[in-house]
Amino acid sequence: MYTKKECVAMLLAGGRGSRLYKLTDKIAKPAVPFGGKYRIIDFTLSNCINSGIDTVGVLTQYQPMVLNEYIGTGEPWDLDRSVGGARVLPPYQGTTSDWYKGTANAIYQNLNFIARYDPEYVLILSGDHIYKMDYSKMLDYHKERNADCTIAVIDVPIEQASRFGIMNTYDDGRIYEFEEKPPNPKSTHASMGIYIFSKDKLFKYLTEDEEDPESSKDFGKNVIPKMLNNGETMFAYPFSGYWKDVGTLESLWEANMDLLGDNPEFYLNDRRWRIYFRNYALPPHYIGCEAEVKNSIITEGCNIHGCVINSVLSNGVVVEPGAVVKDSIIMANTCIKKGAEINYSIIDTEVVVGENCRIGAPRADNVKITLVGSELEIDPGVTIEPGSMINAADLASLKNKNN
Amino acid sequence: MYTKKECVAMLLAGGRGSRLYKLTDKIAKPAVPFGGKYRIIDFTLSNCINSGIDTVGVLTQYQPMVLNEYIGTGEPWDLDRSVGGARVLPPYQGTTSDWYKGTANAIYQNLNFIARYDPEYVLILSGDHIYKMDYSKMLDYHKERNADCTIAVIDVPIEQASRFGIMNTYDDGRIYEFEEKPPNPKSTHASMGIYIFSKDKLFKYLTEDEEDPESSKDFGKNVIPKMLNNGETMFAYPFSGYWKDVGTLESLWEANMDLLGDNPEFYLNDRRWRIYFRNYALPPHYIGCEAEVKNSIITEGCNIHGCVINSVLSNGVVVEPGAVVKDSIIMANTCIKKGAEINYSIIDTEVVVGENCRIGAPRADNVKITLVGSELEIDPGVTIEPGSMINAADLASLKNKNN
Amino acid sequence: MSTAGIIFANLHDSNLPELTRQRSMGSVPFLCRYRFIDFALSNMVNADISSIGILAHYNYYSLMDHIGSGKNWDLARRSGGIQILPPNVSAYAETPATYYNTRLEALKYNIFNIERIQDDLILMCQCDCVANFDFGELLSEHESSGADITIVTKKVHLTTQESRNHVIFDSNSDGKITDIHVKPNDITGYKDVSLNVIVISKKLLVTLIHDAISHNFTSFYRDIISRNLTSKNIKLFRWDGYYADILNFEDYFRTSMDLISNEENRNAVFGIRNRPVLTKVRNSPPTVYGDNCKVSNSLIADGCIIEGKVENSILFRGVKIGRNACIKNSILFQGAQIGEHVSLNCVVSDKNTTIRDRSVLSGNESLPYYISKGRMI
Amino acid sequence: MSTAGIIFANLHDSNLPELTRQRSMGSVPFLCRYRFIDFALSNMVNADISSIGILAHYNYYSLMDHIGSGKNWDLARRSGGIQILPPNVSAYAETPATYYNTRLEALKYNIFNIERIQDDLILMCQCDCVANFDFGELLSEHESSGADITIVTKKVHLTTQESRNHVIFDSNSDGKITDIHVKPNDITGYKDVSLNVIVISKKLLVTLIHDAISHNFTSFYRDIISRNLTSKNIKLFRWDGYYADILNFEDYFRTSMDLISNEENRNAVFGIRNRPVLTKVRNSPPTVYGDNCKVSNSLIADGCIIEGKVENSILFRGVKIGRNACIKNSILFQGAQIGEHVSLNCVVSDKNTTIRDRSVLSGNESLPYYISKGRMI
Repeated sequence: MYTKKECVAMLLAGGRGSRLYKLTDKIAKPAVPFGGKYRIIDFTLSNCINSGIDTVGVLTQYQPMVLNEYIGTGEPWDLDRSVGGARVLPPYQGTTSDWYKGTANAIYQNLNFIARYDPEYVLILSGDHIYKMDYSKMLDYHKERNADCTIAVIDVPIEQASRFGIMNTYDDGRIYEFEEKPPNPKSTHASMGIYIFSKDKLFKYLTEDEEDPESSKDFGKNVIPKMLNNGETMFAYPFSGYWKDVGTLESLWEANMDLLGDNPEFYLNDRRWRIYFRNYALPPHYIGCEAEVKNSIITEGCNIHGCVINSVLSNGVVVEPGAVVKDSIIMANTCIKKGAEINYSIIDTEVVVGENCRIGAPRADNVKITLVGSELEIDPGVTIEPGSMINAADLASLKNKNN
Repeated sequence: MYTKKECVAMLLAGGRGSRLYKLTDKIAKPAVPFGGKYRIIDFTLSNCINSGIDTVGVLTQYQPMVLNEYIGTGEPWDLDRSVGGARVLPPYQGTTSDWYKGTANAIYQNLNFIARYDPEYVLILSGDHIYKMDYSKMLDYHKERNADCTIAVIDVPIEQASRFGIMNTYDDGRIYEFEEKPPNPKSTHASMGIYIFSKDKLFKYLTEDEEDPESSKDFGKNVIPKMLNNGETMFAYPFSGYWKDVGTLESLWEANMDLLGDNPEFYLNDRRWRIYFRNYALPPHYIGCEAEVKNSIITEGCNIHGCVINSVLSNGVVVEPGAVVKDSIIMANTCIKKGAEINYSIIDTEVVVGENCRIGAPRADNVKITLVGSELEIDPGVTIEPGSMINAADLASLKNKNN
Repeated sequence: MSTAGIIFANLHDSNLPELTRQRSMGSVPFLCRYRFIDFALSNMVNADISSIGILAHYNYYSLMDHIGSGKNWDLARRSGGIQILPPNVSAYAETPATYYNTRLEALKYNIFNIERIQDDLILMCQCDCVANFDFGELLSEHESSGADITIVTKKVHLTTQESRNHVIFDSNSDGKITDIHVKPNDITGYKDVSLNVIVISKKLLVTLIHDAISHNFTSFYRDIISRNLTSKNIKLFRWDGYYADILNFEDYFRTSMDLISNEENRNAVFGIRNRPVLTKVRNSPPTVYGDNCKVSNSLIADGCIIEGKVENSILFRGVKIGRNACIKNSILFQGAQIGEHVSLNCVVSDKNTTIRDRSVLSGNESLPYYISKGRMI
Repeated sequence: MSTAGIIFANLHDSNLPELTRQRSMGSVPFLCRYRFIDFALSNMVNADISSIGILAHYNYYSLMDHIGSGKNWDLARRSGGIQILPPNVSAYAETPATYYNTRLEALKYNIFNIERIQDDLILMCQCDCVANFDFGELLSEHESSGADITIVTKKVHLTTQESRNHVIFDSNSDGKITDIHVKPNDITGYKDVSLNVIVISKKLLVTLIHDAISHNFTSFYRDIISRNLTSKNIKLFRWDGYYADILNFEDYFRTSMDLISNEENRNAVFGIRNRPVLTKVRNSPPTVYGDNCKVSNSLIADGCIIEGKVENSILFRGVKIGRNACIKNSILFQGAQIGEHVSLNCVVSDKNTTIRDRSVLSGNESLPYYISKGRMI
C-alpha cells in the first residue's frame, strides 16, 4: 500500500471544556452542538477537507462515545478514504502508552500513526473553535519560509491580550518570544493553537519532551518555548477573519447569535467554503398557522406553533402554541410545551419544558445566562431562575424545595 | 434516527495473546495474520455479516492501532453502515470508566453503546478463533427455548476436556452446571466463549457484577456461575465443525496447515460462507522459471523463484532462486534471499532473511517451531536454532555471540 | 425468505409531463426534500430488503445523481445494495429497441438481470404514489397465505371517470382474486384498486417473463395476471393506511397542499417511528428567518432565507424569499430566488427559477401556474 | 490548478471485437486482475485528479459493475469522484442519436456535463493502452510551458504499415506542434505518435466543442487540432516510459505474454512505488497449489486451484487446473474450469469457460484460439 501524504492533521479533541458546565457532562467539548445543525468539531474538519488535507487523526479521551459515533467513517466530510481519512485515535494500552497526559503527549503517543503516512508536515489543530481557515495557505507560508514551526496568530484587542498566549515577532513574522498570558503583553498576536511543524522537528522535540520528567507535556508550555530557546525557525502566520473560542456558555451563546441577521458576522451559507456535518433525513420543518418567527434559525424536523425570536433551534425542536422562545439556543429534540416562556437560555437536547414554565429572564445587562442540561423533564409551571445551571440532580432538589 | 436492531454483537478483541510471543509484540491477537490473506478477526466478523448481524462493537484495549486501522470503516465486511456496522470501542475516560478490567467489565463499560440499538439480544464473541458459524441459527435456538443465556459448546475429546470450561447439561440442552477446567470433567461440552444473552438479563447481571467488589469481572468466572446459581434459563447450543483456538504458535501453525491439501480440513473457497478481509490491489503473483511450488498457498504480490513446499505465504513475499521454504508460514512482505533455507518456522512481516541463512530444522517429533519477529534483517549465513523466538534484541545478542 | 426489490422508475411519467421533461417519475421532487423514489426505496429498506434494482429506461441522469452509491439508504453494499439499470445500449445492430413502455416490457428487457437475483421473493413497485407501506407485514402475509402472487390493493369509492385510471379486482372472502378489470369503463362504487405493489417468487416471475417473451405479451395485468387467475393462487393484500396516487399535475399539487395542512396524513407518511422516509442528505445550513418575515402553515426545507411572507406553501432547499414578497399556496423547488414585493399564488416553480421584483403570478388550484427549470421571470 | 479527468471508455472497441462483444474497451480484462480502464483511472488518481467522468456510450454494464461507487480508487466522494456517463436516453422524439463514434462526438454529446466541471484543467485519455504514466509531471509541464493544449506522444520507429494506425506530429525544437498527420499512408522512420492523452483548459475545451457543434465537426485531431495549429500554442509532451498500444487481438496477446517474462516492463507498470495500479478488490481466497502441480513463468491471480502444469501463462481469479493438465502460453479469464489431462497452447478463454477432460486445443501466437464467455468444450 502506498500511503504517503504531504501533510497530516492531528486534531486534539480530548478536552472536557469544563467551563461549558452541564453541556459537557456526557460529551466532549468538540461534540457540543452549534448553530442548529453542527457540532463544534465540524468547523475544523471542514476546514481540513476544504484545505485539501484528507488525513486527520482525531485524538479523543474524555467521553469519546458521541464523538466516535459522530465522526463514524468520516463520510459526511468526504473523509472516508481507503488511505488516510478521519481516524479517531483513543489512548491505548501498549508497552509504553497510557492516558494522554497533555497535548504534546497525546501527539507523541500517536507518532506511529503519523509515521505511517510519511508526511513532510504535521498540522496540529484543536476542535474547540468556530472559524473558517484555509490551512493550505498557512502551509504555503510555512514552506516558503522554510520554517521548522509556524503558528497561526490572530490580532486581539490589547486589553484582552493578557488572556492569550502572545507571540512576539520581528517584522518578517519570525517569532522571537512566546509569552503565555503575559500581564504586560508586548504585542497583540494571540496564538490560535494551530501549529504546522516540519515532521522531523516535531518528532525530535516530542521525543525529547517525553523524556523530560519536568515537562507537563504541553505544546504551549513546553514544546514551543524549548524550540524557541534552541533557535529553531519559527514563524507567526497572521490570520484575520471570524474566530471564536466557544469555551464558555456566554461565548457559545454569542457565537450562535453571530449567525443571525441580514449580514451575519459568521456566514454559513458560503458555497466556496462549505461546512460539512453529519445529518439524517428528517422531514422538513413546519411553521404553523399561529406561529411567529423572527430573526431566528430553524432546521429540519422542527414543529413551530409558538413564538421564536432571536433564537437558534436544532433539529426536531417542538414549540407548542403560546410558548415563547427568545434570545435562546434550543438543542435537538427538545419540546417547549404550551405557554412556557424561555428567555436568554441554553436548553440542551431532549428536554421537555412543561406547560407555563418560566426559564431565565429577559436579556439585560445584569442578567446571567441560564442552562438546562439534557434529557430533563421539567414539570409544568416550574420557574428556573436566570443564571441557573440545571441537571437531573439540581432538578430533583428544586422539586423538593418547591414541595 | 431510527436505530433499533434485533441483535447486537460485541466482539472482545482486547487480548494480547501472550502465548503467541513475539507475534503479538506490536499487535493484539485478533490482528495476527492468518492463511495468507486474513487476520484472525476476519473469521468472526465474516460470521457476523453472514449471519445477518450488522452491528458489531469491537472492544479493543491492547495495541489497538493495527486493528483500528484494519477495521477502518468496516467496508470490507459490508459493515460500513449509517446505523450500526462495525465500531471499534476503546476504553474511555468518563465519570466512571477506565481500562477494561475483565471481559464482563469491558461489556459493562459499553452498555450505552448496546442500549443505543435497543436490541432484544446481545451476542458476545471473541476474536481469537478460526471457524465458520451461523450465529442466526444459535439465535433461533435461543429464541425457541426462551432462554436467558445460550452458550455455544463443542465436543472435545474427554482427555482434553479438563483444559476447557465444561458445560454439564440435561438431555434437553439446559445447563445445570459450569466447571472451569475441571480435573475430572463430567461431560465433553466445552464452552466456545460465544454467548447470547437476552438484553435485560445481560444488563441486570453486568450491573450487579460491576458492583460486586469480589468479582474479577469475567463472564466465565463470575457472570455465568452467578446466573446459574440464580436459576436463570441457560442452554448449551451444540456446534459441530471446524473450530480452532489459535492461541499458541503450534495451534496457529496447525490451523494454517489445515488449509492445505486436496480436501483441506478448513475450506476457504466456500461461496456460501465467504470470509471477508481487507485487501489492496497488489499485482498478481509470479512463479518464476526455476521455481518449485508444492502443496502450498500463495497470494498477491509474491515473487517466487525458489522452492516452496507445505507452506503458507502472505502477500508480497519474495523467495529468491535457490531458497527453500518448507513447512512454514511466511507473513507479508518478507524476503527470503538466495540459498536460505527455512524449515518449520513462522516468519513475521517485513523480515529479510539473508542469503544462505538456516532457520529452524526439518519438522520432526522432537523439533520445536521457530519464530522470527517482524521487521528484522537477518545477516547472510546466520543460523537460527529450532525452537528460537527471535526479536530485535535477540538478534543483536545473537550477533554479538557469533562475533 | 429473502426478498429483492424491483422499482420501475419511469412508469407513468406521461402523467406528469410538466415535471418529467428532464427527469424520471422517480426523481420528481416532492415536499421540500424528497423525490418520489424515496418512498419506494424507504419502504423497501424499512422491510430489510437490501438488494434493489431500479429499472430506468430514459431520463435517468437525475435519478443516478439522487441515488449515488446508495449510501443514504444504507445500501452502498459490496453484495446487493442499489443498482440502477439503464438500457444497456449495445454496439451491435442486431440488438435494437432500448425503449420499452410497460411494466412487462421492462421486465422482459431486463430478464438477464432478474435471472441473476439470488433472493427467493421479489417485491415490485413504482414511483407514482406517496405512502409509507409496511412491506414487512405484506411479505409475512404473502408467505403465510401460501399465495403465488400477492397484489396490494386499496378499497376506494370510484366514479366511472376514476375507474378508467385503475386496475380493479374482484375477490372472494379468502382474499383470492377472482376477476380483474383493467381500466374499465363502467365500474363504480367501493372497489379494490391495485396499488401496483406485487409480491411474487423469483422462480415464478422468471417463468412468467419467459412465457411472455415467447408469446410476445406486453401487459402484466392483461396478459399475465388475468390469464393465470385460475391456475395460480393470486391474492390481494388490502392496505388501509394513507396512500396518495399521483395521476396528474393537479394530484401532485393537491397532495402537496394536503400534506401541509393535514398533520394526520403527514404523520402517516413521515411520523412512523420505525419506518422513516430516507432521502439524499445534503449539506444545507439551517434556514434563516429575517426580522420582517411572516410564515404560517408552511413546510420549509433547510438552506432557505426568508424575509417576506409565506403562507400555505412548500419551500425546497435554498429558496430565497425577498422582503415584502408574499407567497401563497405555492410550491417552490430548490434554489428559487424570489425578489422583493413579488406576489405568488398557486405557483409551482421548477429548480433554480428566478422571479424578479414586483412580479405578480397567480394560477388556480386545479391548474397551478408552472414555471419550468431555470426560467427567469 | 485543479484538474478533472475524462476517460473515453468505448473508443476503439472495434479493434478488439473478440473481447468487446459484451463489454467496453475499458472493461476488457487484462493480466489476472485488471481491466484496461484501471490504467487510465490509476494514472489519474496517482496525479491527485479526484473528479473523473467516464464517457461510455454502449456495453457499459460491465464497466458500471467494475467501477461501482469508485471506492477502490478512493473516489467514492460526496463532491467529485467517479461518474459514469451513459447516453441519457430521453423520452422525447426530438432528441435522437444516442450513438456517437469519435472522441469529438462524445465530447459534443456530453457538452452539458463538461460545462459543469469546476476544475481549471481537463485531462482526457482512453482505455486501449497499458502504461503507468506520470500525469503529475505532464500537468506541471503543461502549466509551466504555457501551452494551450498539450498532447502526449511517444517517439517510435514506424513502418508504412504502422503509420496508418497513428496520429503523427511534427514539432519544432520548443516542442510546439507544427504539423499533424492523421493516419497517413506514407510516413516512416522515427516519429512522434499521439498517445491520445490530451491536457487542455476547461474553458478552451468548452469553446472548441461549441465551435465543433456549430460547424458540425466530427474529428478532434482533423477538425480541431489541425485547424488551430497556428492560432493556439499546442505542445507535445514526449513520454519515454513503458507504453503498450492494444490495436488488435494479437497486440493484446503479445503484450500479455511480454509482461509475464519481461520483469523490467512489468515493474515499469506495476512496480512504481508511488504510482500503484488500483483495481476492484475482491474477496478471493489465496491460490492453492496441489501436490503434483508444476508452475513456471506464470502470473497467477488469487482464488485459483492448481493441480496440473502451467507454463508461460496468465490465470485470472478462480481458475481451476485439473490434474495432469498442461497449460502453455495461454490466458484464462476468471472462472475457467480446466479438466484433467487437458492440453492448451496459445488459448485465450473468456469468463467462465469449461474445458472438459482430455481436450487438446492449440492456437498460434499470431492468432490465439479464442473461447467465448461461458462456452463449454
